[in-house]
Amino acid sequence: MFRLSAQPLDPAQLAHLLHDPRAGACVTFEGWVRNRNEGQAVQALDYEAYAPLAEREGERILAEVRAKLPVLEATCVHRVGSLALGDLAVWVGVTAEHRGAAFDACRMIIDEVKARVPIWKKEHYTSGTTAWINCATRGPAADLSSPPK
Amino acid sequence: MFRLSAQPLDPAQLAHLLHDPRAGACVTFEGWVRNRNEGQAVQALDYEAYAPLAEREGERILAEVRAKLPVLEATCVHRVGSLALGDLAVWVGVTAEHRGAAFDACRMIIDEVKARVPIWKKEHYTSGTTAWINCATRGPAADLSSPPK
Amino acid sequence: MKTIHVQYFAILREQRGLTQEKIATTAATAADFYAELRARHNFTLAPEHLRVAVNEEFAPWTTPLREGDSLVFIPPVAGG
Amino acid sequence: MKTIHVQYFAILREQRGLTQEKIATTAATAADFYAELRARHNFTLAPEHLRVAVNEEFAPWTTPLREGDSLVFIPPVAGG
Repeated sequence: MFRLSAQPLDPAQLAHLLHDPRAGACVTFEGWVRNRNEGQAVQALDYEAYAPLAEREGERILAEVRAKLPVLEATCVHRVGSLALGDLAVWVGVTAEHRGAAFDACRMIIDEVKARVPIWKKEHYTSGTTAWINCATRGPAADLSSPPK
Repeated sequence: MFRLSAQPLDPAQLAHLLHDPRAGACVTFEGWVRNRNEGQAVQALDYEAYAPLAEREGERILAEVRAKLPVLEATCVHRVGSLALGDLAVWVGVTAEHRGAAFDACRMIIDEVKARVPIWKKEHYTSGTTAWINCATRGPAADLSSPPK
Repeated sequence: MKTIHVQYFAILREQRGLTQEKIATTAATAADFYAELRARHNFTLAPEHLRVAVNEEFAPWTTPLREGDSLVFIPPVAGG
Repeated sequence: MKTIHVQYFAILREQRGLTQEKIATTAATAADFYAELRARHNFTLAPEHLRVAVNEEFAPWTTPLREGDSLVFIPPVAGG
């Protein structure tokens, strides 16, 4: 299951959904809002998604991973909205009989989600500037799109 | 921190210890007691450890991983005692600025713990037999050491 | 002349100052349509940095536009 | 003659029927001592499948035994 959530994520609750008597391994990935990115001090961030396509693309990623690797369950939930430092931005959980497939699948899911799912991140820096990650154009254009507040 | 626990593990509580404002990634591994192993139906199992050496070797593994990879925190807790199906046998949690190091470190820790730390597992099968994993000798000797009950 | 529904996200939403609009256009393809919008609104992102979705599914830039299509231009993503 | 403290774990504990004991031995090394115990108690595990710990630390099989040493023979581990 892939879904977007406007509410804070609860890892314990999400992990419960993965329980399976055949599972010997559960690997989870949590992406947290950290206080620095590429040398800038981060204060907060916003995630925005094109929900119908994000959910469809997310489900496709999970289906691809399940087709490639012997996993039992695979789930990914991504936050949207305004997040503070330390908040959980994305949670991925995978169960499998054996740990190799669980590690590989978990990593493949987060890599693909970051590369393909239409979700965007705007960072707010302590300097007062902001930036849409991966959308910066060269030189002053980036500043035009995100004036100091 | 590496430790042994005779009490059930609480992943949410363990994960809390890993929070760090610099961390962008948290990868956890949970090893669960599964209902089959190598074709046999498992009913329960016992873990036994040589505690002083297990804890020392576990700490050495964590130190080695921290020396090799840019991780922020790395923790492993292993259950000892009698476990039922679905119980959490081992928990590994790693935080890092970036996910690559967190995944690699988490996997390295569980691989090394399984290979080096003096902890032993006895499986109880629904057939009534038992086995110390990795200690089977050829032919009837294995049965001599674990008669049907 | 076709009427196209456009939704804007992220940097495009901010640069347009709108989340969505209906536009009458003579553009033949999704690529032509983005070129038209980019010229009008000074979008900073070149099309080679975008993908396009037509009717809630990724589509080639060469997709011909039909009356009532719903388009979204997808800036570089940054989930996780 | 030295007195050695031995702790048994896992399959060795079951085969010996004890968790620990003090043994007086003339064995010169850890390897000699395991050979002596194996012959006495019919331990199934050959020494090449074991490691040995002397005074709570892994040690070579060639380690000379000293009065009062604490030994543990480590069957193949199976954590996780």
